[in-house]
Amino acid sequence: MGEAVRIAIAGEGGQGVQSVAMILTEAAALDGKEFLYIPNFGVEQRGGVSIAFVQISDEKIGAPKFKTGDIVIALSDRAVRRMGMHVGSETLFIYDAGIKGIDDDLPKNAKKVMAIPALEKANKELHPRVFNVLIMGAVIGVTKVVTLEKAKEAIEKKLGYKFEQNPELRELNFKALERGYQLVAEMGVA
Amino acid sequence: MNPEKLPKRVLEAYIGEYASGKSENAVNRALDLAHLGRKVTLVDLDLVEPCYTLRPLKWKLEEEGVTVLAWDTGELIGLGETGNILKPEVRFCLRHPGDVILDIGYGSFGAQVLNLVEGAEEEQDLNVYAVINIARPMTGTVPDIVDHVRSLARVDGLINNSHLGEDTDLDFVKQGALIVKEAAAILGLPVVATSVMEELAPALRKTDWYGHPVRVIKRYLPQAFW
Amino acid sequence: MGVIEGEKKAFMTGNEAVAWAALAAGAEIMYGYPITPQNEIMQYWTRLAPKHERKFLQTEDELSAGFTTIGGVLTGKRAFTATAGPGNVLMQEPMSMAEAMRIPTVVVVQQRGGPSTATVIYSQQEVTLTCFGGNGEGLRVVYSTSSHQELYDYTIKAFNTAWKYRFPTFVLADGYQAKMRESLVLYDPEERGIEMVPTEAFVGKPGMPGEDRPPAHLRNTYNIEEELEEVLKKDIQEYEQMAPEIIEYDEFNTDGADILVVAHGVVFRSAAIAVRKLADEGLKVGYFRPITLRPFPQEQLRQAAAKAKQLMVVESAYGQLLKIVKDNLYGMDLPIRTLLRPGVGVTPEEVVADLRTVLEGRED
Amino acid sequence: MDIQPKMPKSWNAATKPHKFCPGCGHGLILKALGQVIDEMGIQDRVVFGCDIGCSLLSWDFFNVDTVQTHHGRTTPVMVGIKKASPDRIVIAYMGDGGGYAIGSQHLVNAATRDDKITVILVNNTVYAMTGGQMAPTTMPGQKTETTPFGRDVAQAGYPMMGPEMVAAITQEGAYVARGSVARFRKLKEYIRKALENQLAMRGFSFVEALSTCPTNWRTNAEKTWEFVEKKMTEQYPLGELKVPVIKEG
Repeated sequence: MGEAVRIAIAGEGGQGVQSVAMILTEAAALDGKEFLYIPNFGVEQRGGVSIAFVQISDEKIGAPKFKTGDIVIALSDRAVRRMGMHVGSETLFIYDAGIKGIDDDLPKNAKKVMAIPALEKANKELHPRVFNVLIMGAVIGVTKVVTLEKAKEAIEKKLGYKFEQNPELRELNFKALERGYQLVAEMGVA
Repeated sequence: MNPEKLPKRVLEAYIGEYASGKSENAVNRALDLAHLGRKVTLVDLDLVEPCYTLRPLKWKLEEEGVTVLAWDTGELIGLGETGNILKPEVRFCLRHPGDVILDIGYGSFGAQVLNLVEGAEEEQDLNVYAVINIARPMTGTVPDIVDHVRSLARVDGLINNSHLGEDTDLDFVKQGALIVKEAAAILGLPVVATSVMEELAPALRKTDWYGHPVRVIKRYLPQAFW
Repeated sequence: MGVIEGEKKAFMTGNEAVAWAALAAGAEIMYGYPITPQNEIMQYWTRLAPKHERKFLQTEDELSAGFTTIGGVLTGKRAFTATAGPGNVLMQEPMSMAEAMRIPTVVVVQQRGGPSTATVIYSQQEVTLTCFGGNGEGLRVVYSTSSHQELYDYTIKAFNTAWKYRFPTFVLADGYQAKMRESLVLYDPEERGIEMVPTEAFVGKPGMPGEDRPPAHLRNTYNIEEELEEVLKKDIQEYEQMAPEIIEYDEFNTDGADILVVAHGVVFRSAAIAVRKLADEGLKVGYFRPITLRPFPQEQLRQAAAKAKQLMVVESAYGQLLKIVKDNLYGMDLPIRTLLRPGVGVTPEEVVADLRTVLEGRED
Repeated sequence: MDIQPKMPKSWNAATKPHKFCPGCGHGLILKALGQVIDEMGIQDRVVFGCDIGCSLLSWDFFNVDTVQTHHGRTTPVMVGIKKASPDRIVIAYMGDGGGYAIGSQHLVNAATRDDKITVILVNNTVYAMTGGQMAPTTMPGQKTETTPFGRDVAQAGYPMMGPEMVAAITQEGAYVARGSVARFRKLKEYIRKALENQLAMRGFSFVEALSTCPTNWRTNAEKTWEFVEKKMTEQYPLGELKVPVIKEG
């Protein structure tokens, strides 16, 4: 069992955290890779922080749960506080720059902590609904676990039925993916 | 024990609350009568706790010449657990020749259970005896005994069976005899007997301190383990 | 059958894998009641079943799910149900009847946190319940799976074990396995040479009962102790006879291990990664994994344990596997270390860290 | 001349005489059922399920395939059989405790789902085999071992009106009736209609049979009949509560 890239993405219900994980793992599958994805689901009622634990590797993956991720992404204030426990010395911790009042809650032990203006870019340049795809672009930019081409194929596979009715959505999603990818490159992380 | 003056047919039903000793008294009565060479039928009409009493003793009693009307556990599916099915021949038990001793148990309906026995209502010689142990919480005092006996629908006499198991001494039996005597007076009923375990019997005569006949009880029921 | 043609690599959730496996095994009907985290088994089954002329009944509770499954099996159908947590508690009543009457039911259990409603997420706290639930002797078969491939393989196998030996059979997985997605290969068992054990009706056989054949009079109540004893003696004897034929386990590096790690289910994956990592470093560690928790691979564990200096039991429960292990090692003088995390997942890092404290003498 | 009472063909002669108490209504209900099975010629298609309690004693009563289940669980076992093999004619036979207390959720849901099964429920107002405790059907004021001063509705609630409830929650293809062992021919007619309803796959069918329990009522023959004829039918009116709407063509 080879070393897997371990990714944890956390946010509020409705931020599309689990769909990012689904598309990302779909892309990994299209790329011929192994993956293991486990959603952290709350009790039947809604309202908890939604977390997606994803591992991608060239080989079969071992245990489903990991303690600390290679990359941990938090998309809300609650998510920032919740994900501290999954941060270790090897972790790149990414959070949205728009989250307020969390300065004291940011992890101290991470390899690197960085804020990306994902929500702002999505709102201003694209559309709020593709915020999560922009995040996915950033994850791919940082980890290179899949290629952008496979990611687009996966988006097509998962959301193609929507694009048929509204072809503009396809462009919007692809742009968001690329924008996220660029964003981390511009920040020198990739 | 001297032979008491017995009627042509002894027809007796023993009733009492849980663990009063009614079954023990009924079994001993049946065996005593059988040992006198009489023809005796012992009937299990305890419909609340039936299988815990007579069924396991059935073969032993029959060896001693007593006819037992009770189910064999093996005859009925489900009766290891429960078992409150009236054996058809029990309904006609009073038609058996000779003496008939009925263990009629306890329960909300008291002696009304005799409604299930053909001819019980018309039978003049049938006596229902309430077995009283003052060590039982519901029959510890004179007023409690009076209430209890009145709730049983029909009683023709009381038996003092006061005991504390292995710890019984004569003082306790005497105390029971007094309380039962007083209750009987209020109820207008005779005290038919004071029952004592065989270990205590040598210290007593034919009658107890108040003139009630003494019956000696051998314990059979510890063997009754469904 | 032809549900699956050829070998198909797929990425899916464990619940989906169970539904496909049941379909491939020729299961004819599922009965079920919703409880997280097994719901998607029913959801996938109800989408797949009509295409393959299979049936489904959603019942009013798990008692009913279990008893209707018994009804389905009595007519000679491969029938199954799935449950978890408090639902598994209710499921024990019908499975106790299946045990008593040797009815080959199949139940998939996706363990969630306990006691009570606890979490919908994950645990290994239904080991005792699944192995020994009901008012009986635990005469059932329990397979503990650790991956989607195993969920698929052992769900198919469960039908065959149940119908061959006529003991209720459980596939014991957990919320992680239920909900996570990973790869597996789907296949048609017949194409792999796995012959499905034929089923047989308990009621409704051809002919006029009482004339052409005796009527089926099936019961679970007995009159007397000895009658029950006779039935149980026979069942226990057949169970013990079956045990060596169906026992499954996995072991690694057991020769002269300083520590032998014992784990089952999804925790075994973490244990295996940890052990192999430390073994690669030259440390003397091995593992033993029971796949059948009932019957338990007793002899095999004793042989492995006899070669080890110390055991370490790792589980997401507070000593349920541990109890079984101790019971099976009775009389052996061997220290047992534990890593018990009731209702919580165990990562390879945690197992590594714990093993290091012992192996490198860093214990406090 | 030796006159033997005629036994239904579907009865299992080897287990007769049966084990029910003298004066018990079970024998009559099972006789009605046996005659109906004979007349309809369905002996080889019937699966009979019996509950725990006195109904348990019917486990080897018939020469039909029989499953003795757990207390209250006869309905789901029969539902499971019917669902998997709809050509079976399934009869769930139970007492009032099994159907209205511990197994009530199964009765309610099978009725609501319109499962094509027949439930015959024996109402004798007590838990008989366990020694005469209060049942869901014990009538107000009625004395039992757990209501020694009579059922006090303020404390112990009211009796369950089963057929009325089932009639209210079933579809128009359902058949619901309450008969009595004191009206044997009517009872038999109801059982027959219930089974015909299942055969036609019209809907759920349910017959409650008022029955006698002299053993636990502590009644002689006369009082037993008075109890079932007068007291019980006052509380539990007899008749058909729902007759299926038979669609044309």
